Amino acid sequence: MRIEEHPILGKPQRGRLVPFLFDGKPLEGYEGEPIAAALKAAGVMVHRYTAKTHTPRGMFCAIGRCTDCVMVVDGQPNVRTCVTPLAEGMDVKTQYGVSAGQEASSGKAGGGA
Amino acid sequence: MTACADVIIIGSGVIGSSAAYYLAQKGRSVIVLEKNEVIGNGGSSRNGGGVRQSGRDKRELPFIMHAVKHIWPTLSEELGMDVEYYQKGNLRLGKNEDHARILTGLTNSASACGLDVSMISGEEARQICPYLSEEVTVASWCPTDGHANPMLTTLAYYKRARQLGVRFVSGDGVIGIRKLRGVARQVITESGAVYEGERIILAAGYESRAIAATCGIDVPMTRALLEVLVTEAQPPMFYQMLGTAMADFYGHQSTHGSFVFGGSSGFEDTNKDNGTPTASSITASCICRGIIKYFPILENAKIVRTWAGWIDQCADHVPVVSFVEEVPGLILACGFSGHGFGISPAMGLTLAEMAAQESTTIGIDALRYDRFKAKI
Amino acid sequence: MSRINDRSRPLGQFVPLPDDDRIICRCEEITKGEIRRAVHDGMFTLTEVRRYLRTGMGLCQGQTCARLVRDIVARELGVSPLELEAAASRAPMRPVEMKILANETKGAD
Amino acid sequence: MKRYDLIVVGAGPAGLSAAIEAAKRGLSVVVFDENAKPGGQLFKQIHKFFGSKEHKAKIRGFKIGEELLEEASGAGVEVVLNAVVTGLYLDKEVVVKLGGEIVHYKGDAVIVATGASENMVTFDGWTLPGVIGAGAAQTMMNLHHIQPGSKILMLGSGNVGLVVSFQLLQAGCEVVALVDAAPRIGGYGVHAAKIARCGVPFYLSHTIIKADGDNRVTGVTIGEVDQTWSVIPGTEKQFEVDTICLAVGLSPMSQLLKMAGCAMEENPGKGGLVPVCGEFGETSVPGLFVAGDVSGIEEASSAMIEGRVAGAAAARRLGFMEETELGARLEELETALSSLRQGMFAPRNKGKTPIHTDEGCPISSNLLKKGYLTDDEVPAYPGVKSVKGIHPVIECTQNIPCNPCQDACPKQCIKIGANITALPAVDENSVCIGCGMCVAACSGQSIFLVDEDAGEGCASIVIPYEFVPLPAPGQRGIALDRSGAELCPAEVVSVKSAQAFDHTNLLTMKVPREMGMRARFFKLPKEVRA
Repeated sequence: MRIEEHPILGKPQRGRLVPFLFDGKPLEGYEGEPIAAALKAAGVMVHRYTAKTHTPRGMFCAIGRCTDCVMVVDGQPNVRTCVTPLAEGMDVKTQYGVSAGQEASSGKAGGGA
Repeated sequence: MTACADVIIIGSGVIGSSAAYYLAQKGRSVIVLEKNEVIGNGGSSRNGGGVRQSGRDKRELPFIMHAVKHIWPTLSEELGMDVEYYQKGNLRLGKNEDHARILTGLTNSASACGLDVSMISGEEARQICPYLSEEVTVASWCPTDGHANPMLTTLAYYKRARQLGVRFVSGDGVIGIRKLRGVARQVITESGAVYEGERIILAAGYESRAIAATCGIDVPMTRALLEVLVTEAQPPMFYQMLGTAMADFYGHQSTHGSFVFGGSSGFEDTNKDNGTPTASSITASCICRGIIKYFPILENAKIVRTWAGWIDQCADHVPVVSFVEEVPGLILACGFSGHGFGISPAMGLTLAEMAAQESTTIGIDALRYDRFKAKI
Repeated sequence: MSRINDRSRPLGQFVPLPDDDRIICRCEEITKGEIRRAVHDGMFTLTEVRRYLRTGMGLCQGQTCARLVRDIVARELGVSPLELEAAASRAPMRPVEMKILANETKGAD
Repeated sequence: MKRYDLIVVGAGPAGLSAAIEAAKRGLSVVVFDENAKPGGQLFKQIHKFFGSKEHKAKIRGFKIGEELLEEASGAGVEVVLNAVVTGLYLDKEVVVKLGGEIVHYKGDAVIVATGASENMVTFDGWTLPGVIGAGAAQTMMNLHHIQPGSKILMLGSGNVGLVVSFQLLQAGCEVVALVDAAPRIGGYGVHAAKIARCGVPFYLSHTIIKADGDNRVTGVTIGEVDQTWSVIPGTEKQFEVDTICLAVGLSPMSQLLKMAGCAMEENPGKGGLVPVCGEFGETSVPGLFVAGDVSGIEEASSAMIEGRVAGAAAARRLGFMEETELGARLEELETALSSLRQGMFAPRNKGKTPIHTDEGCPISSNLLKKGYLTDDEVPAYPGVKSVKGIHPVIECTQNIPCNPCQDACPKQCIKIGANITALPAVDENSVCIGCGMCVAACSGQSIFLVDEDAGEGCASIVIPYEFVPLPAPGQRGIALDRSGAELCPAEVVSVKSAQAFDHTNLLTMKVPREMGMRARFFKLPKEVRA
């Protein structure tokens, strides 16, 4: 949930409210805030499913270190959403393994010859 | 205190570890001494992982061809660990007439030795690997070449040898080899420990030169700093081993999905370090520029790590694998010049045969230590 | 700062633990059991464990798990975690796109 | 190649301070920071700092950040943001990713002030979305104005865990429990006390057994641990939460220094792998300095002084400062630094648990286990005196480096003395005028103005109040005791919000007389809050 009034920081100054897509669904967020913040405000917790165990991951460190929050943004996989500013019309997708789309996550390279 | 074994191996790289494994298989007792704290921390962990026959000096060809035919295909099974070997061919790429000339020369000499390698057009190369840029106009193609994971291969040999009873001691550098009654028998380390064996295999990369000097032998070699970089995992794209006519870079996509590329900046012979091999600030950028010209699709792939390592570069860029008649008991295995990984299984096998006083499967005469002559 | 390390010294039997299937390296999804097993397979240094299993080789480059892995390896070896040298730090400190790495400026003001 | 006299990596408290100190001596200085905003952790720290005036005590972290930035720009420091230092190479070459470019720089001196990264612990389910670092919680709520969760369990009772728990409450989240495997609270007692009185229960000697949930955290199970850190069967407790926040310590982020070839050491006292440093933070690589958490985990206050020291030393090294000038400056800084490094939380006392303060007062074991003083323990401290009329009651019971209360009182009622870790004492002979400056000045929110006999059988209590909505005079609610338990009805008498108080509102409440020394927090009834 967004904090509308804070006892110390007062009312937050925010950018413009802009539309973006999350897995094809239209959502809104403030321009310039991290993608992860906009998703969090919209109640989205799962950013990706891992390659090996296909388990869900979300935001963990929020400062671009742990890389758990990576998603496919405008077609690019492994974008750290906690440090990437939201822009109008961004296409944000849940990442499966190293790419968007569930089918790709099982397509890991086969074992050695 | 003296520790004894049939064979003392100096160096735990892929050469030393594979020799240890093949000796243990023959029932010989082996001690491997490693100066570094980490097993295989020299060139074995700093290379592009090529298992390639094409583009090699013809003196090395019998070794690589033997390894590709008889060892690599079943190595994972044999060692009980996936070494990520792929035999999907090697594309050596060119963009102009000069490149075509270089590639044709290498291809002709390899064909003469019986290798299945041919020159193909840019179009044909793109059929094999659709991600190549239009700039590629020519390539050499060897379908039986491939690549493997050098770190895992080294550790697989180490692990299996250790299971078979080979004793590895890391963190204690060898400072000298000592002759007893005219025969090289003892190996002395920094800590003062003495190891004694019937045979001593010296496979310590560039450090071999200083160690060989303690019994009056020299191998003319220098060292060069090569660098490797690795990308984040990518969806599976292609599994050929890649290189270029100018050797701007070489590499492949790994099982993990990341691309591993080796290369240099042109200053590899003169780079300095701070005591440990240090990546230079310009090399990774240089390698990336090279790669993007050939594989524009990779331009958005993120580099997650770069690292550097010294390779032992022999005067004629071909290894020395040799008995030393003047120093009975000593076997040299150094100067691999950055070509050691692909041939390591065959080299390990050969060294084991040499140390076991068997006749070698592959002839070793061309790799003698005393082949170097003045130019006039 | 090399330390002499006899790789044949006995570590005792590998004893399975109830939390062996817990993920330790989040990026590469490596479990505690795999790390412990690697030590018994002869991987006595953090660098070897890293090359053997890919711990700390993922996108975050070990920024999250380095300490956790070190503690597990130390316990398995029966040494203090302080005795284990951290794996090397490598550039780039954060992942960088190839096209950016390729685009250098030198001396331009 | 572009060259500066000094390149600083990291625009946090240490880096900015180093840059300012050097730039003031005439060095050309650039600071690179990977973040979009400068200030490092300062802009996430909304609490008032400890220390004394020279350490910027009683100023909130983010304000200190603003002050530093202003000072830096005045001194001519160039601060470059979104600048990722990708490597530190030979000859002090700093390679920076700037936008879509890689740029090479060299510095005659380089100061690395990259700060720290968070440690982690593992438990079943620790990779589930909803398990986050305490730093993530701070970033989300204080920078991005988003609640990290609605019901949160905090793991870790160090200052980070305590401070972030309070911030979560300020952000309107519910903190259902504060858990630590250690048997005692690791951070300042005053930080613990201010969340305990809000009703957050402490579970010391407890650990997280597992996080529940399939796709995200829906609950957490904790259990008590014995001396071998194993869970005692039957002690499991379950909480419904949507977020688990981890605050289990920090490690120096020293990778750049290791890469640069600095001699490194594992130093548990400093929190992990740190460069071996000579005087003034110089590493084994000549001209390469460190300051702040990267050289050893401490508070931001000491990081700022370390930064100044390194900046001055770099200036001297490059000939911008005479030896004598340096000596005088360093002496000043060393004094400031050593005054912070006193008391029971001093780096050298790490891991020790004293049973008495320097003054000989007993350390409350209840405070260390549950986060609050018992009613019986309170009178044992020099800040608590029974005086007629309104007077300060200072529930500051540990030797921590802090003295703003002494300066705040216009009537000199509060005495600490030259040693800033001494416990504040109330001088019975000075007359309190009830101005409340001390209440607002206390960074630990541990000062209350109490009039035990305010007439009509009531006591009046002035408490620091940093929450919204602000209660209005006349509103009736419930007084909570130090443990956060509901004590008695209370009525708001007044709420003062002067600029000098800097967002610490002074809420005066009226409670039955016998509750004057027990009531320490005010809560509006549920229906009003909703």
